[in-house]
Amino acid sequence: MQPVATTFFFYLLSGLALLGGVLVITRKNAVHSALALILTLLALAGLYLMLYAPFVAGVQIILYAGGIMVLFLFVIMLVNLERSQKEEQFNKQWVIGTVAAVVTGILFVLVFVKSKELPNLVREHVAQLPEQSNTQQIAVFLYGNYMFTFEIASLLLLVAMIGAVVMAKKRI
Amino acid sequence: MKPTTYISRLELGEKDETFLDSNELIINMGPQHPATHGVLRVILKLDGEKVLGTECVIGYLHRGVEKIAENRTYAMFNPYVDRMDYVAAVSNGLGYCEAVEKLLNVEAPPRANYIRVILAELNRIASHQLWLGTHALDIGAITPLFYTFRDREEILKIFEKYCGARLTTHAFRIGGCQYETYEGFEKDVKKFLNFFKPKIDEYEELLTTNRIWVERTKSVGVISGKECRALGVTGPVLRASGVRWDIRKAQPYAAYSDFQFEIPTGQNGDTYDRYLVRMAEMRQSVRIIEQAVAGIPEGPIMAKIPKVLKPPVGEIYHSIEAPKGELGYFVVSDGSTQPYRLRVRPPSFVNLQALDMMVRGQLVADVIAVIGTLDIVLGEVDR
Amino acid sequence: MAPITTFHYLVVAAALFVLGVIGVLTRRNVVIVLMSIELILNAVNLNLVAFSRLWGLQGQVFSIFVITDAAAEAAVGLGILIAFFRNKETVNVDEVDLLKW
Amino acid sequence: MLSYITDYLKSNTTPGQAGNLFWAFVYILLVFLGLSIAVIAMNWLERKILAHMQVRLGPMRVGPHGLLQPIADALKLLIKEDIMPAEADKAVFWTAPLIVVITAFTVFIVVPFGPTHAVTDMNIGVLFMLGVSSLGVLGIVMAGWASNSHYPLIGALRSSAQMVSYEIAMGLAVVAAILMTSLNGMGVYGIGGHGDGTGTLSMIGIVQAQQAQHAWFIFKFFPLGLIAFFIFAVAMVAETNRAPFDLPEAESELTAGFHTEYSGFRWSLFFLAEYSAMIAVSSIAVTLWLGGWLRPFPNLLTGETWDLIFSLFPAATFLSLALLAFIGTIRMPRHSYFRIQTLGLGGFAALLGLIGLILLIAPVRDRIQDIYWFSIKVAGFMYLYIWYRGTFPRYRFDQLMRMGWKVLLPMGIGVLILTALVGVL
Repeated sequence: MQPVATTFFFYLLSGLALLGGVLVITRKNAVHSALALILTLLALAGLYLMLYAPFVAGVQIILYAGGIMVLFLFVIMLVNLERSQKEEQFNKQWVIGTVAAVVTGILFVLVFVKSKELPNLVREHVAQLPEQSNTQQIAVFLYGNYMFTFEIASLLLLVAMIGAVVMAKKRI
Repeated sequence: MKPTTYISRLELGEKDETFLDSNELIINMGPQHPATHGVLRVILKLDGEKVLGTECVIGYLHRGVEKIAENRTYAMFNPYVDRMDYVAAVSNGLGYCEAVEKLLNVEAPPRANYIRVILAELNRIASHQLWLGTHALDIGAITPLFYTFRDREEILKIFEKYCGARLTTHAFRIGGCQYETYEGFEKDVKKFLNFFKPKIDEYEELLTTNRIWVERTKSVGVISGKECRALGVTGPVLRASGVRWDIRKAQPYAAYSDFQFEIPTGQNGDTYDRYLVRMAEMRQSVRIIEQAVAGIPEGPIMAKIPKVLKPPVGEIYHSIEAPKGELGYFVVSDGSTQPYRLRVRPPSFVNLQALDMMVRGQLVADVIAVIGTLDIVLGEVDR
Repeated sequence: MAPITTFHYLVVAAALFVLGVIGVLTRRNVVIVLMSIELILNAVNLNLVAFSRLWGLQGQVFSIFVITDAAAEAAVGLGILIAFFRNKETVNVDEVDLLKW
Repeated sequence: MLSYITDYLKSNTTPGQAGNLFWAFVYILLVFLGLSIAVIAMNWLERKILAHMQVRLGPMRVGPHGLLQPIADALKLLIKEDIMPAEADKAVFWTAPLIVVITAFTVFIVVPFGPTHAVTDMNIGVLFMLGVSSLGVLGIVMAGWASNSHYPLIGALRSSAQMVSYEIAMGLAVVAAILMTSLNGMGVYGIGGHGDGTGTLSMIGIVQAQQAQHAWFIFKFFPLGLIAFFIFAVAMVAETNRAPFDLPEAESELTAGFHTEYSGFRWSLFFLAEYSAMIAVSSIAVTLWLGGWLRPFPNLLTGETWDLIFSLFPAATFLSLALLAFIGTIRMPRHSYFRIQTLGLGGFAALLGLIGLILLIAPVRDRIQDIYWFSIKVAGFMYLYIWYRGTFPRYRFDQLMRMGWKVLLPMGIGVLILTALVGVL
């Protein structure tokens, strides 16, 4: 299946993603920030679909938007943030921080532009990506080449789970 | 004048430092709420879903029944008592009539007493049916409500045929009954009993072994017999806690001494036991009515009492076993045609006091179950 | 309009990354700082997936690991946040200046 | 242009796969329309069936046997005053119902009503459905939070905790079913034609695997398929917040849960979303375990005659419904009060009969058959939903969590491991 109107959807989705990103870091209310982040995540899922990565897009939706963000919203509702809304939102070094971040971004773009691979990036040298069996291929990678990494990741999740329970529980 | 807002003592209380403060919610359940059976307002202090404390705010249905009594003659006040526990109006009337009869030192004739027993027990069944339907509805089973209302209709039809009213019946008069039983009364009652006996099994089939029902009611709202006695809780709530106390047996009134019946009791004092006790009580009521219909004597239905009631100076306390518990009337007479003071001991009001003890530390959903199982009627709580 | 190439995706990813870094460096609210970290991780993911378009599926596989990591990070971070809030009644990062309290 | 439209009819893929935008839009519109009608019909049926379970009649006044009641309700909801609490978070309050409704409808993109009757066939079909339907919880949380009131907030917290917990058990059951697409009990069996032993996540692929393996997955590796189906069937009721898991909107506890503060049109969006979510999860269950669009015994009872007999079912259903409506018309009281009602019911009978007759035409018959079998299976689930509501009391929150985490989750893991073992051995 060939994606249609690629240019339009790319600009739409990346615009939404960036808009969401800006809202995340500027909103006073944490719930609004979280909702903006969800917008970004969904837009990114759309971009993944356009990049022939349907499985990653699905995981993005089900895990990020459906799981992690619900956790965020849950915690925001649990801790009462009304007081923090009235306080100063940005710390004292916000000018330096912003400048440093922007400089990093410019550096990145410069690296892309100056690199010898740029013609490659622009010319769209496309690898043979099996679109119809994307999930199957990823599965083969996950349970083949990256078996050990996969196990480590599951261990990491276990550790994180125990850690979260230990820290969030009132009394153990 | 500035309207004053009610501040609950729960809001004034010290904050518990061990909890996240945001976890503590004060929520108002009622006075407009689907599960508070009228206009009860319960202020709940919650930690997440757990109940830390409750406070009942009552009085939204207060009509000053006791004060009204002081300005009415004894006979005129009789219909007012029906408006207290409006789902068990017959029992209310029975208690009042007997109290005044005691004060006057007259006794209702045996036939009147039998009619009284039949109607009062029918009313007990009706009241329990209403309780079952609404209780199940609160816990989330919506179907039993319609079944019980279908069957309760038959009782109300008998009431209507007997005295012309379905709910606030005003069935009895001081000194006996005003109406002789209508043609075919016994037949109607017998027909109802035969119709109703399998229906109890139907209700039980829906609920008694239903796993969700059992899980929702077992060890919910536990109260021990000792605590019941300390609070003055009576009726099925007390009996479910294992205390064998039923005024029909302990101090028989009307014609109850003539009948064979048992007092169903529970052991655990939880919501499930209260459910079982009330179901058993319905069966016992059927038994009593059967005996009463079979042995109803002939004779007058009204004792000889003066046209104008002027009880001698004195005071009397008389209580009966209403469907919800001990319903008592304390009447003080100064020798005039009107009571000097009349005080009602409403079972719902007293039983409601147990709510806080029963739900503390349990979940919000249990508050609903416990309010249902206490079987309160706000008309009686507020009077 | 010019056709969309991998370069475009990289620029979007860089912009998202910068937004995330700004959020981490300037905001005081821990929740929003955590969300900014999620932004950064997402920017990385976009990069990985965009490159996987050029050089094969490994990028997508790696991005799945990044998502797993983000889940673990969010769980632990929010756990710390709740513990912190319970003790200090605040969610501001610049008030976390003691190792023990 | 015309060839662009007509060419698709000869292809045998879904419009999404064929890349045909026109037909994709047509299919989306059809699905949307069909779903709206299904929700309206479901509204009427639920009230009628529940009423008859509860010894009453249900709606009888608006139209013959209350047939027009849902339309009257919809009109009422549309013209009601739209109330927004003063302290509510306006933007979030406004978007929450939209999110709920959009997610509930979006999942139908991949639902296969037939081998070609789907908007598109995605490589990640099931994952997409689960993912998008899990986004609905965001709308619920937003609604509860934005109302700025205690009951909705508790309802939203309950709902999100419940949906997140049951999603895990649900996911495990789904994985067990997906595992079956690659296993045939006698070693590894590749469905995608890759020969590498992989299964498929695509909704159409799953149904085709059931056809190829000559068994609905509910009967596969008996009783493993059945247990997985059972887990899903329980979890899906919890996922859609229906009785006996309707705690987030437990009327007797939280008045109406997360949509307490909503009224009018916005409320009706929640209502719409609830019912279409019910249909969505039922379609997942049908696709994964009950053979999707496959007619009964597709491999056993083959041949021209059986094909003909099974393809006559849709017409027969509609004709018998028409007959029922016709009998109802005849039995209507002969009184001038009832004249319009009688006419209306007669007209309805005629409409049903007409649909039945259209379904008798051979080309239509063959195309509709798949959709019919799919819908009948989904309708069975819808009846179960109503039945549950009429029979069960409501669970308490801790019992709900215990059920999700301590019963369904271990069962799901067990089924998954056993399926893998049985499949490989």
